[in-house]
Amino acid sequence: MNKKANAVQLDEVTIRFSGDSGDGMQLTGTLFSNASALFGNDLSTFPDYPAEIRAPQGTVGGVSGFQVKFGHKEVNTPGDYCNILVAMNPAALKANVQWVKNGGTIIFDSNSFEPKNIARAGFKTEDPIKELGIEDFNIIPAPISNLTKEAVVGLGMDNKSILRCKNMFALGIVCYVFNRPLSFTEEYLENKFKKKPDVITANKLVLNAGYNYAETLEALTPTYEVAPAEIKKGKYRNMSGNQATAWGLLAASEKANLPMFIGSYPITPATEVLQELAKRKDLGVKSFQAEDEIAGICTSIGAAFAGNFAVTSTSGPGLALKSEALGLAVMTELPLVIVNVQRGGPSTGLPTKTEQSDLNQALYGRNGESPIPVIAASTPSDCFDYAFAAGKIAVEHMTPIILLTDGFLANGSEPWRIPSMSDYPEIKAPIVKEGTKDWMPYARDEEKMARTWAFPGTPGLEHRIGGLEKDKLKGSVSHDPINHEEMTAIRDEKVKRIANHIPDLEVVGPKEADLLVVGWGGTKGHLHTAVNELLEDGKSVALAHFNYINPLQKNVAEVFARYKKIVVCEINLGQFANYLRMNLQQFQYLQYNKVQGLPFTVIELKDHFNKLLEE
Amino acid sequence: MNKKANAVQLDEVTIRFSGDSGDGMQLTGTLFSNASALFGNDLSTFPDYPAEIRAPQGTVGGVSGFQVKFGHKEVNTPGDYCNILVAMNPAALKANVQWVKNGGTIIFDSNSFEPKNIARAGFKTEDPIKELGIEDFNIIPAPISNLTKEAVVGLGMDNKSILRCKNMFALGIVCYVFNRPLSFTEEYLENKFKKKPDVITANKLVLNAGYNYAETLEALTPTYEVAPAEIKKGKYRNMSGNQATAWGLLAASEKANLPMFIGSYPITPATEVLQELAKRKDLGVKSFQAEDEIAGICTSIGAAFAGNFAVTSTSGPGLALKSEALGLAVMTELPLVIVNVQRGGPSTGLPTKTEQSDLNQALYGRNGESPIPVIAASTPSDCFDYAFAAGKIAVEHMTPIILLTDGFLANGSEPWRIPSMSDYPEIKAPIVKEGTKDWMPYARDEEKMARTWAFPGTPGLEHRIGGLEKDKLKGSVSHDPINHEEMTAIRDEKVKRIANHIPDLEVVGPKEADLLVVGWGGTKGHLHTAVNELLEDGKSVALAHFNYINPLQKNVAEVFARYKKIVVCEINLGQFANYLRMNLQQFQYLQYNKVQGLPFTVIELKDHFNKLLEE
Amino acid sequence: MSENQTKYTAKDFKSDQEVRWCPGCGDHAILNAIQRALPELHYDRERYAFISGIGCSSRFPYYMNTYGFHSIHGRASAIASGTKSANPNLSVWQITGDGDAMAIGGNHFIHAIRRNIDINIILFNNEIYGLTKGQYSPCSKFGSVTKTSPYGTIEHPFRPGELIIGAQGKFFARSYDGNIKLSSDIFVAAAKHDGTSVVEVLQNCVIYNDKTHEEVLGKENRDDRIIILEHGKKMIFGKDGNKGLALDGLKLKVVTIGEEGYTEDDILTHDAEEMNPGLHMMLVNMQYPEYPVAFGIIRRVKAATYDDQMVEQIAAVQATAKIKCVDDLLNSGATWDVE
Amino acid sequence: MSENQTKYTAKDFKSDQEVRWCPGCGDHAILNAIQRALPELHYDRERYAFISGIGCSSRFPYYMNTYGFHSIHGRASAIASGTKSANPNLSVWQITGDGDAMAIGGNHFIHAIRRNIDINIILFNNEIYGLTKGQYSPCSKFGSVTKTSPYGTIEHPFRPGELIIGAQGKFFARSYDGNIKLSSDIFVAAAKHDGTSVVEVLQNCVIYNDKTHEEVLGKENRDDRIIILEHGKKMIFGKDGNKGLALDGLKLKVVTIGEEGYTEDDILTHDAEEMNPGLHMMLVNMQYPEYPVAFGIIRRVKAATYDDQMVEQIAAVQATAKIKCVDDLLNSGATWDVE
Ligand SMILES: Cc1ncc(C[n+]2csc(CCOP(=O)(O)OP(=O)(O)O)c2C)c(N)n1
Ligand SMILES: Cc1ncc(C[n+]2csc(CCOP(=O)(O)OP(=O)(O)O)c2C)c(N)n1
Ligand code: SF4
Ligand code: SF4
Ligand SMILES: [Mg+2]
Ligand SMILES: [Mg+2]
Repeated sequence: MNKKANAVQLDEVTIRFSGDSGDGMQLTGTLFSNASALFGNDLSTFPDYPAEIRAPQGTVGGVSGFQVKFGHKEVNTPGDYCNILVAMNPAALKANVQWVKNGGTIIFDSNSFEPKNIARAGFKTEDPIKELGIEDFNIIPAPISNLTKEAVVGLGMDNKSILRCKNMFALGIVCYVFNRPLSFTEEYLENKFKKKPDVITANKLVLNAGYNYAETLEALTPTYEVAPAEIKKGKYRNMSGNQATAWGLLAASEKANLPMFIGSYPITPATEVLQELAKRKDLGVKSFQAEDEIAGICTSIGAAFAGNFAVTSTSGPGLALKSEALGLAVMTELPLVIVNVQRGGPSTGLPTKTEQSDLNQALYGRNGESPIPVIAASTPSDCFDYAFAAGKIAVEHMTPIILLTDGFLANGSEPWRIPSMSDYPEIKAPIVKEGTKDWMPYARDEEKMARTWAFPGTPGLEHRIGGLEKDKLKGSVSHDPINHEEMTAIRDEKVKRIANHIPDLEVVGPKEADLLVVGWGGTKGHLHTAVNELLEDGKSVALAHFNYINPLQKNVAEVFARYKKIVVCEINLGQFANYLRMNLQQFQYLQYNKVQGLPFTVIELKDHFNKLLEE
Repeated sequence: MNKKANAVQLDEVTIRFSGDSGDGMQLTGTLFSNASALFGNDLSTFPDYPAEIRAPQGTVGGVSGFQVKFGHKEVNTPGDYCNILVAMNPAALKANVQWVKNGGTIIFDSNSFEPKNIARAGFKTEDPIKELGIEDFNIIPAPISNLTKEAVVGLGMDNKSILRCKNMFALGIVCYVFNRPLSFTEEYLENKFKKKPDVITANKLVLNAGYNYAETLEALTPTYEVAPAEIKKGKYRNMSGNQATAWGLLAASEKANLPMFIGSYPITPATEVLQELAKRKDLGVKSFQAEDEIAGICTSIGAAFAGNFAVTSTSGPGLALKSEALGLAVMTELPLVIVNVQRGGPSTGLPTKTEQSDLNQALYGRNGESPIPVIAASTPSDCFDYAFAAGKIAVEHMTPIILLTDGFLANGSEPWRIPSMSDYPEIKAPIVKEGTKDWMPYARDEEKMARTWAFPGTPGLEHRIGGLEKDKLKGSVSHDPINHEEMTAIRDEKVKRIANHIPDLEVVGPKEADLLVVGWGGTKGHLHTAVNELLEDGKSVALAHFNYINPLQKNVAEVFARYKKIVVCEINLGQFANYLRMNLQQFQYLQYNKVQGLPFTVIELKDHFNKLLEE
Repeated sequence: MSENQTKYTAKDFKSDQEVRWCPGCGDHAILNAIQRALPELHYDRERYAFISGIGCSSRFPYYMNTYGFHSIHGRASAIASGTKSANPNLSVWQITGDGDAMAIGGNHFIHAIRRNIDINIILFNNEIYGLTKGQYSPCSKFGSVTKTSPYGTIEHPFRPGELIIGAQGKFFARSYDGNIKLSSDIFVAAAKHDGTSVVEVLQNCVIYNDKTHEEVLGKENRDDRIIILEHGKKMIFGKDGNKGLALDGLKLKVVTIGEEGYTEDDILTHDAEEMNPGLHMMLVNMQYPEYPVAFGIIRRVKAATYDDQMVEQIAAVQATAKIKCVDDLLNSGATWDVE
Repeated sequence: MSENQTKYTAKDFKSDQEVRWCPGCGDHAILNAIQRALPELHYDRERYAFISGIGCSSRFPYYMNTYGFHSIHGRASAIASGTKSANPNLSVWQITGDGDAMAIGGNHFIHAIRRNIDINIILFNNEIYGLTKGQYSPCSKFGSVTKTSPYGTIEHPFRPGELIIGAQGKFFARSYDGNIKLSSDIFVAAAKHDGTSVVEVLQNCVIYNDKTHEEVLGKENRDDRIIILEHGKKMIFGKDGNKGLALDGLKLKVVTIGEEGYTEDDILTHDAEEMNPGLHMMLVNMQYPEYPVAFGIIRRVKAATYDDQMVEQIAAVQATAKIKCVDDLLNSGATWDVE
């Protein structure tokens, strides 16, 4: 691949691929991202699926998008607005034009811009560009469909199969523009369609046709170059949030030396966690697709009782259904990881959109005084680490724990430096050994207050557990008033003590400043980017991003005290802010909230923080 | 009945009847209470059932108790400790001795105090009185079993039937001591056993035998008299919390002019709400015993959709199961009353004991931003008024609403002055009329922000609702980001606006004071009594008791500001205190909590408040 | 229910919402079949309530110009039961998928059937979770490779008809998406039946489980692999109309008329109204290749319905009740006066 | 499962907890029957796990000196499924009531049965909710007057055996509390059967539903009103051992041997192992007075179990898998090096 002389150097670029659900945009985006990663860029991606049901072809409701931002510096978000939009039809243009930077580049399949499709997309005139008022953008019509057909003339393919290759043409164009070698994509095609050599040939032809077309096209010159990022040496792979969650749990199961059991029921956007684990029979995973979410958690509780590393995964409505059984896990003090991938609520809400509104439910959604630790992942790849951490806490502290991620993390992806499992700590399950004398099911260690775990099958440790209040030592049923009060306090204290086993809260930016931005979970990329940019502008601002929610880290009050203003930013109406109010009542909390089923944009964050700094 | 000359006048007395589950102590207590009410005393009662399963006869686990406090002043609690304990066997003595006032009177069936029973009750020696160290109490052994047998000699009854009358002997004794006429009880027996004249005869004989026995017994003289209370004129009846709740809902249904539907599943201590309503076919109630709690609420949602006044009732674990469907009610904005009778948690917990620990769940136990109004009843009889209020809010504001009561209220009872339904306000359901032009399902009135209600069956109003986010006017599915943000705000604001339609918070005691006692729900009787007694002692204290929780009443901040210290008292770990912290962060809240499955005692409250006043 | 003049066409039941199923999805045909059936029923349009759970199929109510409720996953049977009890005058239809009805919704489903509440349940069986993009359902064939069973399922599938009869089902019929006429006739019969009627419609999900019913329903062989049962008619099927079902001891046997000495007299006559479920159970369980798969109304027996009895019981109590309003209630039983 | 020497007596399975059922409750006898059955089974005691939901019956695990889990209402089937999958080496028993299994727990119950996971479900059927003090259950007889049905129920009850077979049940047996020998024999057979076995035990609740089974089980008439089926034996019953079940077309008929020309040859022989559920369905549905009520093992057929297949599938995949540990996994597929 010849390096072009006139390539313009850029720090970072955001591209959005969009087309009909059937147009293969997710694949196009993924392949381009992988090629960029291989090239050495840092990047972050986010797919934007249509809402649950496939709408008829060519309508706005059926548009599927994939956004990737790549750069030669650290990239923490998939980008607010894109520099380049690829639109395979009028509906894709219509649905996505709002996400193009002013004056950005729009490449579209001009063959698909014919009256029928234009009307289907809901345009009122025959000239979408004019109707949208984007004539002064860098508009690049490309006859993608026709050139795709031409590229494969003579292969004897039917029309439908040919049009399925269109996405490779688009990919070819973009690869040219950003100077990406085609070799990676060609390899992928060869692997994927091993058994269908015709398909390989056709796709390769189209890919190269796109590349060559771009080369000959004046409007696209100059080409751009985003130099490789200075990222840490090592072996990398792409990781999405759900995959990272599943694998992090596997890592915990391995380090705990316990077989893994997952009882779960499919639900958007959490399903892939189950799917990833169902694939892992090679690692001995027992995946149990239950009849509903209640059975999902209950089979897991049964498995935890039997001595497995037990997991259940779901999203908001499913977590609601698990409420009652969560209480049983609290009472029986069995280790259990509950993964909740948040989506837009209430009720069915916006199932394919992201939100952070299940925090209250995770903290309080159970009858009685029923404390459960809650932690949250904050980037697609750190889902691995927090899933691991959740597993470690569950097993070592003998408790159910809720891990919160969200739709944005779950479906987003980024390059991830592959760690070695030897870098991760052991997980020590408090298993009772055969022959232990005078063992009592509810006796506990002084430090963590965790009870011990006796596996059915172990001679001499026969015992009974259950959902009724327990005697504080024997674990038998107790209706004694004082015992109940003590057990209530013990369950509470046990969760609080986890604070002794987690790292301190760290701050990005100066130790003291005018404004402390506070966030938790999946907003980290955006908050981080916004704060970094403000810091570059010389503003007095810092970021405290939370992964540990219940219990809070021990140094939080000390950190908060060092800043003049605190603003808590969340994709909900202020659930974490309220949680802070009741835990650290001494501070004043400003709020910045957004509930649109979308992540923050860096732009709106910076605007808001600047305003706060000026006030 | 001759008034005895040497009767001692008392302000108030607490009696506890206790015996084996089969000994009929609940009936004995109820009959004595009714006789006292008829006599004109104010009173309050509370049964203390054994935990779920009947234990073997004669064991402590199987003891059933019934406490009643009656007085010639206002009586707000069933009393902390009793003046008189009636114990039908050694186990009853053992289980209840802790509740007898120092030096109080203990009447027991001396025939049952024989070695086998004493051992069964878990005494280590053969002398329970000595073993318990209560020799200096007023101990009155009465040969109840033998005298019962003698009383019915010649009636040809078998032993088992005879011993079933024992409780009437005990009742006879107590009626003598407190100068209660037997006529009321005799009437009751005549009605109850209409078809079994033998049973009537036997019971009456034993009742009178007990009365006469007491008369001849030296230890019991002098007898006591608790003069009638000065209570408001009118017609009275006894009301338990669950019955009052059920009837209050009926009242709301009548005032709303809507047929009543209850979908529910039995669960302690809420079952009687369903049972009471199942009886009311005369009032047209459709009671649907569902297969589980989820079906309980879902049938109710279906009924609300169809235009009925819909109700579902449950306790903590059941509320947990209803979480997901609650969100559907929020999203569809259908009126629905959810009654939650709290019990000890977490999980199955202490099912027969009282607690206030479902507040968090009621407020937050759902996915997404899912606001639901929450109100709480505070005495057995005001369950009627708050059930009515819940129904009014649900229907007029088109919202699900949670009414919290608890085991203490549910099973407790007190005399209630029967109101006339004409004293209650109309409930105006925002029903759309046939022929309404351009009706839109999610258009709403400006003031309350309630949408309107179109009943299936009405021509021209065909429409579709559901759990996906709704267009803010048409109610059709909308994935629009801004619409979602607006709807989230609307649902939130709609609940907040209820504050414009509820009465202000009132305070018992001075307008300004050193200490404001804050409570909510079922603790009112105890808090009220404690504060009143402190006021009588000249202490600077007041009580603000909450029935309206979400939203808070509008004058709360103004009230709180007038007191130097605020202490929030709850039967949980501080859920309401935390709720106040996040809503009214400007005040400092002390907490007083108890989690023993038991109500507060007035004594411990007064002690604690005195300490706070001295600090 | 009272009946009116026919006055509708299928079009009157189409809502203004864009139909959002995949092109080629079997759901389209089932929608057509219902919209064709309703005008046969003479109810006023406003008396219909379509209630669904969650799933591709459950989007159905949006496309009907009637009252509708797209509820939550698995709960449609309970919601529909509430709606029908609250207003027995409505014609209540539950639309549900194999996952919605038989996975998460299994309990409400069998209890609605047991209670025999007068709702019509249309079960779209594509043997897959469509909406969540292709996980196996409790009806997926043993060994199915899906996103959650990459090595094949290890679960025995439910046969809906069998479970329904086991739950005391009084009306069970089977149709398939491709046969709009059959479906629509069955829907009419289901609506006319008093009590819970369940219609299983074999439906093709072109995206995640394409051709799962093909072996039986493929045009080529369909006639020899299915039998459409009609009450009172002989159980005859086959391209040439010469195959039939006969009894062999306690089992069913496929015979060819004119072969091995079998005549038409040996062929069983379908009695959908037989209370004893034994034969109906065998019919719903017939599986290819041993048997043809049975379609049509397999079971339709009369029994008291929940909603009728609820109405009757209330009426009976009210006829002699002393308590007529809440004031009466409050003043009933043991009361006393304080003066 | 591997087997050991017999080494236990019933006493070894008694825990130190005081048994807290009402005097006279049928649960006591069932507890005895299980404690008598286990020593026949040769498993080490620590391999037993008794898992229950909530109800009077569900207190059971406390009284067993084995591993036990008294869980939450209705969820025992799911918890037991998880326990068995997690450790297939355990002997897992679910104890449940008619409400626990068939009301709130109905869905998990039918799905456990469908999956044929190797657990033994003992269903205590007293046709009432005992623990909550007497509301009707899904098994209460039509018209039952209970605390929530003061005017009689209007619901058709489930017949557990019918629902179980409808859910693909492979093992179903019926016993009654009074017959400790029969119960205990059946429990042994249930434990030995691979796959879900359900044993319905008719149980008397002396307090809230006394004598609900009396019409059939009352000592006076019992012999003429019940039939105890044994695999391979003639279906004969009655005080005088001269009544039997014969076939009448597709239905069962009670006949007297020696009357109306019936001889012993006409009497059916019980085949519990017949895969086709038709006859088993008729047997479980027999109701007095038309028929005697069937007891014993009515159905016991072999089929692949969920837990075995889970183990096998994992073993098969692992035999050829390239990924042996998490490090392998992390480094599998598309990766690249940054230098
Ligand atoms: C409580 C809950 N759990 C899970 C889901 C996710 N979910 C939606 S539809 C569905 C299954 C759909 O399958 P089916 O009922 O067969 O309908 P189909 O899409 O095949 O028509 C699932 C698992 C949900 N919406 N809610
Ligand atoms: C979630 C939940 N709902 C309701 C209850 C109340 N409850 C406990 S046991 C029971 C029914 C018991 O009936 P059954 O299962 O037949 O057992 P039995 O007591 O008759 O042995 C009910 C409704 C509960 N404990 N938890
Ligand atoms: S995914 Fe399948 S079931 Fe769903 S609309 Fe598409 S074809 Fe139909
Ligand atoms: S209430 Fe009934 S089922 Fe429960 S222990 Fe007593 S007799 Fe047995
Ligand atoms: Mg499906
Ligand atoms: Mg029962």
